[in-house]
Amino acid sequence: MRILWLVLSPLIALAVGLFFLGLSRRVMARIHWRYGPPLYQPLIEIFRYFTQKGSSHGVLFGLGIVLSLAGSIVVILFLPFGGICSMSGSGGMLVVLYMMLLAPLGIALSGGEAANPNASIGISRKLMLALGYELPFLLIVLAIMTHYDTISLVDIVSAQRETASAFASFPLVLSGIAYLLILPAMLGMRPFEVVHAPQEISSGPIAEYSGPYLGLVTIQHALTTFIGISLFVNLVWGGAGNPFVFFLKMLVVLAFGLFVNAAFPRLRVEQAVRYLWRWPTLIAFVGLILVVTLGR
Amino acid sequence: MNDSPMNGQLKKKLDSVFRDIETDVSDDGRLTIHATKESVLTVLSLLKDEGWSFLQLVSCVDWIKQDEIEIVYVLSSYVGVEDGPDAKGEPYAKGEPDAKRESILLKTRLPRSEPSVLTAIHVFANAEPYEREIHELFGVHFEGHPRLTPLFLDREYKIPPFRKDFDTEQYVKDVFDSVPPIDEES
Amino acid sequence: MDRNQLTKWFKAPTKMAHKYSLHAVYFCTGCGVIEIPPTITARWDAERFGVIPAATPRHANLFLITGYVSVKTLRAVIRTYEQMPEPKFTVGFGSCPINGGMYWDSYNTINQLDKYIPIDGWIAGCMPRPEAIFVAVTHLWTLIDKDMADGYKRYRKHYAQYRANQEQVLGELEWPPLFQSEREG
Amino acid sequence: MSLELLMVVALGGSLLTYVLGRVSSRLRNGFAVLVSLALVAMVASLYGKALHVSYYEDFLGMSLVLRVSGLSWLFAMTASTLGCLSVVFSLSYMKGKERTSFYYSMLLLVNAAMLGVVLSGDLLSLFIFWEIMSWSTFLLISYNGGPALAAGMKYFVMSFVGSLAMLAGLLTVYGSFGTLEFGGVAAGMLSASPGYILAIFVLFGVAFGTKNAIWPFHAWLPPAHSEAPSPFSAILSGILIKMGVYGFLLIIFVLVGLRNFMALGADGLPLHTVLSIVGAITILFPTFMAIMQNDAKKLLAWSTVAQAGYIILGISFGTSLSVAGGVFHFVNHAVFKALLFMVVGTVEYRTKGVRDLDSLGGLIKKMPLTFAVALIGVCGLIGVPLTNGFVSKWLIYKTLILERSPFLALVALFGTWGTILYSYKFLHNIFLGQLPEKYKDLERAPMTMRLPMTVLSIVVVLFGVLPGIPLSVINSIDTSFGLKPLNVTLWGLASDTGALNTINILAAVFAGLLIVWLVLKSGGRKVSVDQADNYAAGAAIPKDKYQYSVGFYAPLTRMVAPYLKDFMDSFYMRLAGWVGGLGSGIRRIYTGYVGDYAMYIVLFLAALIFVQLTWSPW
Repeated sequence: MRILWLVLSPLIALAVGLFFLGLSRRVMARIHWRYGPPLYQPLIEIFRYFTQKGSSHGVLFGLGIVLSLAGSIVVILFLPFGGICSMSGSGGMLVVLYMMLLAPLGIALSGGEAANPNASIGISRKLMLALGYELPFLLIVLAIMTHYDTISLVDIVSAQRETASAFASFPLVLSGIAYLLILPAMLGMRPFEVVHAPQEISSGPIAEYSGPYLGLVTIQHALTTFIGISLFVNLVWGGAGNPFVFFLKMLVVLAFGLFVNAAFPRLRVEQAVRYLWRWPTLIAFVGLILVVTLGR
Repeated sequence: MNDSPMNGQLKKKLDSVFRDIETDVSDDGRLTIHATKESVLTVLSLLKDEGWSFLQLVSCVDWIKQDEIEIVYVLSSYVGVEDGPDAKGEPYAKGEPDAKRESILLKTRLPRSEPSVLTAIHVFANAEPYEREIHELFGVHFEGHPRLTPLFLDREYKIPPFRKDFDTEQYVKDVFDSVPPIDEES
Repeated sequence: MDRNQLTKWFKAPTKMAHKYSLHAVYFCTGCGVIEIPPTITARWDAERFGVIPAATPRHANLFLITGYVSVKTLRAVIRTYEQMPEPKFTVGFGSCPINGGMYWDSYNTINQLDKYIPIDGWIAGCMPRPEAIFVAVTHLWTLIDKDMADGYKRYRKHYAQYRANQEQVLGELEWPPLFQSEREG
Repeated sequence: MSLELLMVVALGGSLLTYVLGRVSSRLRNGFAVLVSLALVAMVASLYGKALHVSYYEDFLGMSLVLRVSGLSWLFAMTASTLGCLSVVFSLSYMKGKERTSFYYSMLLLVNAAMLGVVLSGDLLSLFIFWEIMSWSTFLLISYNGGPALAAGMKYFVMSFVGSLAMLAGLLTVYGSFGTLEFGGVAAGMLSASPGYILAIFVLFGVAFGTKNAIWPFHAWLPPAHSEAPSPFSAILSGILIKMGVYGFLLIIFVLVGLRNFMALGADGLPLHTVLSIVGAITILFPTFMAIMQNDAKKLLAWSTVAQAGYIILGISFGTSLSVAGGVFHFVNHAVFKALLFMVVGTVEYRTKGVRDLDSLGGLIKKMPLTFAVALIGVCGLIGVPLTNGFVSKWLIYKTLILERSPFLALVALFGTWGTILYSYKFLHNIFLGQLPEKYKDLERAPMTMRLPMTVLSIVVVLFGVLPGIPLSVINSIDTSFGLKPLNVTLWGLASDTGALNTINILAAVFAGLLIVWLVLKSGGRKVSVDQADNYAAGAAIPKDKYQYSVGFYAPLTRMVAPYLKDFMDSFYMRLAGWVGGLGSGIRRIYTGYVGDYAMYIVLFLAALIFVQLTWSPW
């Protein structure tokens, strides 16, 4: 059974991720008073990318993308999806934290190899933004791990399902709020979209990707959205008994992200990092202090 | 011809100071000064002192029949230069910001064979790009101009393109129509 | 609009995929560019046909040349066209790329864009309206269906002539030829 | 295989290389490599043995002792292998430079001194080899002359203060216990009062802290590392810094013993928390400094200071998991930091001394293997899974979380993201981006440079995928310290509070790579494109002007730089200036006229008589 699930979970993640991309484009169109593309438009685009000729800038150009996508797939294996988690026993939350840095590192390496300043500027912005949201994110994750006194994600999810999700139990509600404030940054949504800004730096790190490479990048984008949302639901919203409820919770989180995405202009990197290091970090820091003092 | 005092006063002053210029006022009250090549800079600096401190643009006209090229300086002022009624008829004091400001034309004629004149950059620094453009498109040489390098055009033209004797249709035939269409059969 | 006919998807998936995800290069030449924003925003919404502006030519497969092409812009047009990945389609927008339009006798505007890069479709009119773009897109669909939108194949086949014409007008080009003539036939 | 023979070979080898250097450089190079290889073999053969031999009887009534234990074997092994690899590396790096025989003999002398420090059984021989090490390091740092002299002097003054502190500690120990052997001192320490132990700890702590460049004493490290020749800065940064770690481990576990070390310090603020806080500061502050640097070796130097913070953090917790993490991180850091310094050395060698991050770029096209090796080293530095850095950091993080100190865990984890930023800047500005015109015809790294780098990168991956090998050695060290051993499996750690299983991660990543690679292969045709065929909004690519690497993290620098004034360094500089002023003040006394000196004598005598008359103290 586990082997079946090992193969199935990346495919499910891809399907859900692509559905989310199609849905977000349609919702954004509706907000602009437009009809918007059909829900399966990302699928069409990926298929078109794979039929086009790809111009490659060297071995590392392809290797970087393959590395980042493999990193995302492995992270998905570690994430419980509604009660089912295939690789729960080999490292827990620390490995997830570390594997999540493989995806941006892979894209950074292949973007750098593309020898285009647009890509390099996009990558440096991506790494600075990541440094921005890592501080509050680590505070949140450490508060949750110290509160439940384990480093394995599956234990956290099961603990939260018995007692109450993070939003309910007192000290963790601050971490939940802080996580909500930094979620658009982790998903790369509009207020923090400066990394892939199509107008200023012609879509940043992926400026030089064409054909199959661009197809892989779209799949990577779908998987990262899936990972970001499912991590939120697992850590703070208590996961779910069966996959369907888990999917509904993810839809709610996506909706929140989309409405924030539609309402905000694009922040510069400095403003984004200054914001991330001010309010979310303060709330998460207070949350951690409470967890530590109450926990003693 | 509403001989508004502003133009009249200035006209008298200019006539008295300069010998070799004629000034006339067009029907809508705009003063036009025709100066010789030598005196054009002195007139410019005098007008600048008088308050016409904004050189709107420097233009050029190719009088091919009289075999002359005419450089036109269009001047205007930010503040009212003389006392007198403004557009709505109320009296305005000298120095009022929203006073009626006519622009003044200062024209000078150059021989068409090899037109050259002193640059106006020392009086109006913002004349530099206009003179550069005129040099490139009309072939007028401005002595003392820091950089008369090409501004728009990316290739050499035997006759400067804006001159009337530049036959554009012929040029298009030579350069663009001579390019063969792609024949698909080969 | 046969996007939801599954049989077509199985018969010719590549053509269908290209038909319903035409990403137009965000390249603005001449006066026609003012027609693009209303086309992609609420009033006409090109996204319902899958047409969205692409950030770089690398992401695109539709090149909309909107308006007159001056000699200097031709250099950028050729460069962008060559950077687009293969199956790519070009549409000349407005009368100026067709025959120079009102700039037919201008010393710095090229008359027939067709001599320098292959064009698959034309939209006549001195700045055609957004509906005309949709007509062009639908025509492009039929061309793709009939394999007649083969601009990029013609470019590859007669690259020597195209390159010669480009060099005749622009003089020496800073980038090497896209296809080595003896290798590509 | 006795220890004296090993020391004789080590010290004699270095002197002999200098002599052979006179004869012929090729002979000297061969001999240097031979000696270092022999040292590696001899140390390897010592595994598991607990020798204890005194090599000099009555030195001031004491016997100088050499001994080997689990801990000293690990340090000796790392030191000798790194020494051998850097000698091989400097074969071609030093070609064409003058005074090379002096350089080789000093290199081997440092190697020998480090072995001496590690194998010494009593404090006096430890101090002797410590001095030899400091001296030879000073000579090697200031090898290049010019700014290197200033860096060497700064290093020498600070390590001199450290040695004085160690000498003072040594004398007090000898005064109170009469012997300097570790066993005797440890026995004496049991009955000593906590205040006394604290004093001894502080004295030795200052000595080992300056060498280990912990936060307050780190000022000498960045200039020293960037000015030293690259092969030596690989040793300096990899292993020589870690002699301080060896010292700390020695005091905490062997001399003072874990229990009373934990009890040390005021009740409110135990010493080990102070040490861990210093470790945390040592992680955070240098990481942000490293992000700011645009000289490759300065960046790596600041990164060394930061990584030393991880080790101190690991040691200061004193549980078996944390010590294992700390010691394992020492081994890993020695491996990948030496690797990265060798990469910079290769780039420096090929581009005739250029190591400024703003003027390099695109070298991956010319030196693909150096890039691959640098990438592996950087992955180890960051701690990407399947590299050795990941396993040691995983151990440290697990202790930090399970010991319920999340704020230190926060600093450590945040430091990792800082590491990603500056190591990507290191990779991007040297290897990625547009290749400048002047490096168009750069050749690949020579064979003698590629060999050591490939060996080190294999070790980085090997320890990452099969951490069981080094962890079993470290387990034996844990038991020798009297800690509970970890149940180590070949590929990680089996424990109830969250196990680590690298083979699963490896299988998952490998499967992921395979699938994605197949999907990529199934796509459309791939055409390789030159760096000039790039998107620039239709314009042709300008030569040498289309690279973004100057001011790589400008927005972050603008935000963080005002808070990053290195006040410790400026404090030292002010102190030095003040001492200089005092010195020049005193110099005015020596006017050079004999009359003045005669006057001084008469005045002094008058003062003595006056004192005798008034208070008559005698």
